[in-house]
Amino acid sequence: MNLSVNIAGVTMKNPVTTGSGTFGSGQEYNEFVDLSKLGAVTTKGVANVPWPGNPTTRVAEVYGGMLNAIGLQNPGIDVFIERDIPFLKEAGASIIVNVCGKSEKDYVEVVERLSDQPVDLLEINVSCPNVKEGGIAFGQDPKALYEITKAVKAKAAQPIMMKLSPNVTDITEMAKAAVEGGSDALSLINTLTGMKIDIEKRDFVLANKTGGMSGPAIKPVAVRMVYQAANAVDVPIIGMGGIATAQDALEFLMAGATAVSVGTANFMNPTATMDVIHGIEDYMRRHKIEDINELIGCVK
Amino acid sequence: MNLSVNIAGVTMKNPVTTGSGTFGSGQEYNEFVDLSKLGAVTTKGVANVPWPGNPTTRVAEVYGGMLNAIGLQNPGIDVFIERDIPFLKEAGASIIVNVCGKSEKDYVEVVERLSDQPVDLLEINVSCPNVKEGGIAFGQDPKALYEITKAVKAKAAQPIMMKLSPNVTDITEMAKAAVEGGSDALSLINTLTGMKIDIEKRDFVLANKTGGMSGPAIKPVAVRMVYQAANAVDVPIIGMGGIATAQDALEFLMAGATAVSVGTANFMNPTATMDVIHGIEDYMRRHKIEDINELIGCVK
Amino acid sequence: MSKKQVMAEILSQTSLADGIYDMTVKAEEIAVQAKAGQFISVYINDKSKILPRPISICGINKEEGTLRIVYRVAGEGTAQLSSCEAGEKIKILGPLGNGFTQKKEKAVLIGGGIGIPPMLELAKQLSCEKTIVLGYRDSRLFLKDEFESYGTVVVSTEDGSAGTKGNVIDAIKEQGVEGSIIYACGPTPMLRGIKAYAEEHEMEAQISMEERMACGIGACLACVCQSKDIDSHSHVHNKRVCKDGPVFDAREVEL
Amino acid sequence: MSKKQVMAEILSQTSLADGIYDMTVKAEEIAVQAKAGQFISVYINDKSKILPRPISICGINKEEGTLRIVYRVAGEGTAQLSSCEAGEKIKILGPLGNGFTQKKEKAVLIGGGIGIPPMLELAKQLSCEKTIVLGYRDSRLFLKDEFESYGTVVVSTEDGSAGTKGNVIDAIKEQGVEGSIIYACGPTPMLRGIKAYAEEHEMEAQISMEERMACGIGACLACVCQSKDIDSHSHVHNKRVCKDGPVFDAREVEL
Ligand SMILES: Cc1cc2nc3c(=O)[nH]c(=O)nc-3n(C[C@H](O)[C@H](O)[C@H](O)COP(=O)(O)OP(=O)(O)OC[C@H]3O[C@@H](n4cnc5c(N)ncnc54)[C@H](O)[C@@H]3O)c2cc1C
Ligand SMILES: Cc1cc2nc3c(=O)[nH]c(=O)nc-3n(C[C@H](O)[C@H](O)[C@H](O)COP(=O)(O)OP(=O)(O)OC[C@H]3O[C@@H](n4cnc5c(N)ncnc54)[C@H](O)[C@@H]3O)c2cc1C
Ligand SMILES: Cc1cc2nc3c(=O)[nH]c(=O)nc-3n(C[C@H](O)[C@H](O)[C@H](O)COP(=O)(O)O)c2cc1C
Ligand SMILES: Cc1cc2nc3c(=O)[nH]c(=O)nc-3n(C[C@H](O)[C@H](O)[C@H](O)COP(=O)(O)O)c2cc1C
Ligand code: FES
Ligand code: FES
Repeated sequence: MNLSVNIAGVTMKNPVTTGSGTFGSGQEYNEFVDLSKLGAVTTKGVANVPWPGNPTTRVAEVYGGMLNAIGLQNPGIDVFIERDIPFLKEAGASIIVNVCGKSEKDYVEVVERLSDQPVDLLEINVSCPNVKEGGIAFGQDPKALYEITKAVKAKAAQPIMMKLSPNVTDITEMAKAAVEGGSDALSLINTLTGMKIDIEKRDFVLANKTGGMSGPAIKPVAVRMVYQAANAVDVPIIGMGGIATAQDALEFLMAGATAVSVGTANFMNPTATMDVIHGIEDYMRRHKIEDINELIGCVK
Repeated sequence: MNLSVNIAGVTMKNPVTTGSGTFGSGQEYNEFVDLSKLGAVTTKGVANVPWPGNPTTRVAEVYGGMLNAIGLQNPGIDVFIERDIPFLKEAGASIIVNVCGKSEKDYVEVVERLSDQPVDLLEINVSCPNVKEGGIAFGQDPKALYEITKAVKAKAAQPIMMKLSPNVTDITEMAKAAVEGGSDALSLINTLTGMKIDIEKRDFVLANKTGGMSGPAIKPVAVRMVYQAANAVDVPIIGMGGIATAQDALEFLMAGATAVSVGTANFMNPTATMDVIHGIEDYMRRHKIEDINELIGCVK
Repeated sequence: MSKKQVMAEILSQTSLADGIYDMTVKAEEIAVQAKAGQFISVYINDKSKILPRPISICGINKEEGTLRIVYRVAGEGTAQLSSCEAGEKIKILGPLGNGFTQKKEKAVLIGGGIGIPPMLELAKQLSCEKTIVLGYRDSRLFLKDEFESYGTVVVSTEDGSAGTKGNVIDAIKEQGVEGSIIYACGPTPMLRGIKAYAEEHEMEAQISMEERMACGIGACLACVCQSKDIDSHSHVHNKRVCKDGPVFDAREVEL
Repeated sequence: MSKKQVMAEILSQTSLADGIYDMTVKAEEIAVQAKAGQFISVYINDKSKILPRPISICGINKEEGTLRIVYRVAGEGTAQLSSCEAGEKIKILGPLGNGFTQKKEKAVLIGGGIGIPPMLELAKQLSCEKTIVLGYRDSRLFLKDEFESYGTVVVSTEDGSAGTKGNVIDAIKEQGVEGSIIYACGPTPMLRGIKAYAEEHEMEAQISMEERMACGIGACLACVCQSKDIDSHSHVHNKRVCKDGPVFDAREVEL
């Protein structure tokens, strides 16, 4: 039975990675999951310098999901290279680094710093709704997305994968812009912008007012966008948004994703990633499917 | 205690109406709810001629919500005027008619037919994701939205309220376009486009492939958009999307909605509308709020 | 008459066969009004599942104020329902739909698979002469014994392990079943066969249909089937299974 | 040592006071590792609520493999938890966080409101001389009797119905409580007061903090508090309450 898939020349031993920002750099979940058994570990967004992130309250629970406005707190690329990459290598994990920035210069700086690192794939986060500058601005305008993609691609030693925002009118337009700019793969979706109000305090629950919605509740939107993007461009897609079970993951694969990320579900169940992998294996056994690639995009 | 609110000159005895398409023209829910006790009944979309809608399967359940692709089946404006308006008048309900069409001409024709009818408000649905032509096309492009609004407004005898799609990059841009075109009020959100795949059958669950997502799962996106729209334009807003309880409704009011619609929740509980009204009254009593208008937009 | 949403106490739940469950609930306000062929909407105690599951009424006890349903575990919702125990409460809405119109003519009652349960209450209520044709997959002949107290029972099984090997139409032909009106519930291919059979034999056939639902009461237009003529409610060729049905005259609908 | 997610059987649940519940669960793998001042993540059996509720460990019984938690109904999640009955199972993850670092010096244990429960296991384990200061809203002095078996108990109540009228600092001053190290848990304003008091009296103070959480294990960066110095993990002025805390040296954090 073959579970391995290929994302822009990078072989993943199975199609399951982690949602950036939900899994740190793997250290904390290492207690629950053998990181070398994952398709890859996708790390929390890292910038050129340390970012303090947003004030608290940073998370809120909503029906079937959650909002977050962490604001991309991260220790900066120096610490990341010194501490997190060696840890992940030691643990035997394939590595997808999520890169964030406020300007083109920031992104390029991080990408250049990573060029001699044992990193498999770069996921470029242009879709974080929780930081004022940069972030989502690049992710909501096809022209800006094209430009940043081109700039990053020019300097990247590893294949790049632009991470798309779902907060757009037409996801295919964004997917095309990223691919035209040179993105070797795409990942989607990042979070949907949402808001929660505490009616007793008559105030926003999040200090940032709005936050990014994730978890099971957003899955139908994510599956739709992955399907649309997969049918609009010819690069592999890592699909995500609400995946908590193997059934969820299979929906994304059938819609056209080559691999999937498990994000918020880790908070519901720290072994969610492994449970998804095992569930996919069970499905393949039950349906006598020899190669996972047979399922990718099989629903048209 | 005052529960009445004013939408573009129309007084609603309380801020609770029904989500178009979830309540028919009230006949079916009349068994559970005294229609005259609602702020208004918002009817299923009606076109100039009968529409057959989409093939089945038309609905699918998703985590915390549902997808629908009814495709705006409706008996046409003639039957509506003969049968549904008299019924609603007899029942003592205030009436908001949801209008749909495939072209500007269709919309205008329906609006003109309604001009001598005892209808309080016209809700113009330019955001249905389930019909090929018209529908959402008008609702995803500010220019097209402005034009259709202007055309409809020119012929409407009653105040008009454009119903906005959440499947857009920037809801404030759409809100502004509608208001510039002459919309006297706004309603939002319509459904988020989603997809569900049956992994056993390896096929779409809905005959239409995609459907509109509604129910509790979409509430955070809806509250966020209502907040953004309310802070971008100066017309009253009817907010909706996932409202099932008085707490939900109060979130929308505090975010800036002048009234709210209860849609999918009717399927979960046929007295949901009344339960929301009573819950709002309880909240006002508990917090010693004399006038519901004090709460509208109180969270900034 | 009016529909009610109630929290119904589960009085008993047993398994009739692999994956087939038999549940009785206390729901006086619904039971007193219920007719054979109607259904109820069953809500699942899982907040991720917001829509009710339509389940036909299999038995009505107006004195005790109870309803009986028999259902197959088809997915997660029915699986969760099957793990509920006596004493727990479930939210139900009913009675829904039109039910069978009971006539006096010699009747043929046909149930196929999980379409068998709703025929039981009809068999009990129909006082005329009747034959009951039950189509099963295999030898797990759930409810058959109970049907036998109400009329002659004829069986078909797909695997031939009991009665006629084949479907209900095969059984009718092989075992010479006769009558002037058919009442039937079962999967669409079976209903299609019955519609054709009834047309050929110029019989009336009342068939109970299935479709995905949301409201269950006729408001949302999710559950339509195609009607032969323009329907008086919809003004298009669509009838609502939940409200105009689930029982239709076979001549009225396209299958 | 490693964290475990287990389905824990509820052995008992009682109400200690209006809206305050006392629950004991069987969770051997967590109990054997647990320390005073740590917490567990409690998942609610309601699929609309996906995040766990952090609740401090109030009692650890390593022999029996049980954990005790005492919690206040603060919202829907804890309300649903309070309606669970013995025999039901709940999903929990733990033990989480660092717990108190137990020293030998004369100790002052301070608990305020729903910060009282975690001090109980500490009071039991700390063998040194100690005074226990408990701050309540009113005369419903939950857990006070139990604390009395471990040391001198001093009480403050907001409404003055028992002990010193006022807060825990008022009680400490009025009742002349002395010691060289403070262990405390309670609302932020109380912790702020204790931090100031400890600085003034040059005492060490270990304070247990609260913040909204998602992962509960240090991965998501939801639950940060501000640290005085640049934190060695985050490289900014943020520490994770769930992993670096919930217990901090008061000098390390900004309140
Ligand atoms: C009028 C009517 C009467 C019925 N009577 C019975 C009965 O007496 N006994 C019995 O076992 N089954 C009956 N069914 C079928 C039953 O409703 C489905 O098996 C059940 O809804 C499946 O729910 P699930 O959560 O287990 O499956 P899932 O597939 O997980 O359900 C997902 C969604 O699809 C809907 N759905 C799935 N299958 C069907 C179906 N066949 N028909 C309608 N909706 C479906 C569910 O209600 C739910 O909204 C009846 C259906 C209808 C329309
Ligand atoms: C380390 C730690 C230990 C705690 N120990 C206890 C204890 O021993 N006893 C006790 O009664 N309470 C304790 N709390 C507070 C407890 O976690 C909240 O009261 C509880 O989460 C409220 O959940 P709810 O569903 O009832 O409220 P809701 O307001 O409906 O919850 C909505 C969301 O907000 C979160 N939330 C709400 N209030 C708090 C809060 N004060 N702290 C953290 N998250 C919150 C919930 O976890 C949930 O994700 C502790 C909190 C922390 C951080
Ligand atoms: C707490 C949290 C932090 C996140 N941080 C990042 C991030 O740093 N970079 C990024 O690209 N996406 C980030 N995301 C988005 C996720 O990677 C993922 O795209 C999204 O949550 C949808 O997937 P899910 O529903 O499986 O969580 C974050 C999500 C959460 C919940
Ligand atoms: C079955 C169904 C049919 C709908 N039909 C219409 C319609 O005809 N016209 C319209 O403007 N919106 C229609 N909607 C959208 C709702 O009016 C509402 O905007 C949306 O469902 C979000 O609210 P809710 O989550 O409370 O349902 C429909 C929604 C559903 C679920
Ligand atoms: S289910 Fe709504 S009309 Fe039938
Ligand atoms: S809750 Fe995730 S880091 Fe603390």
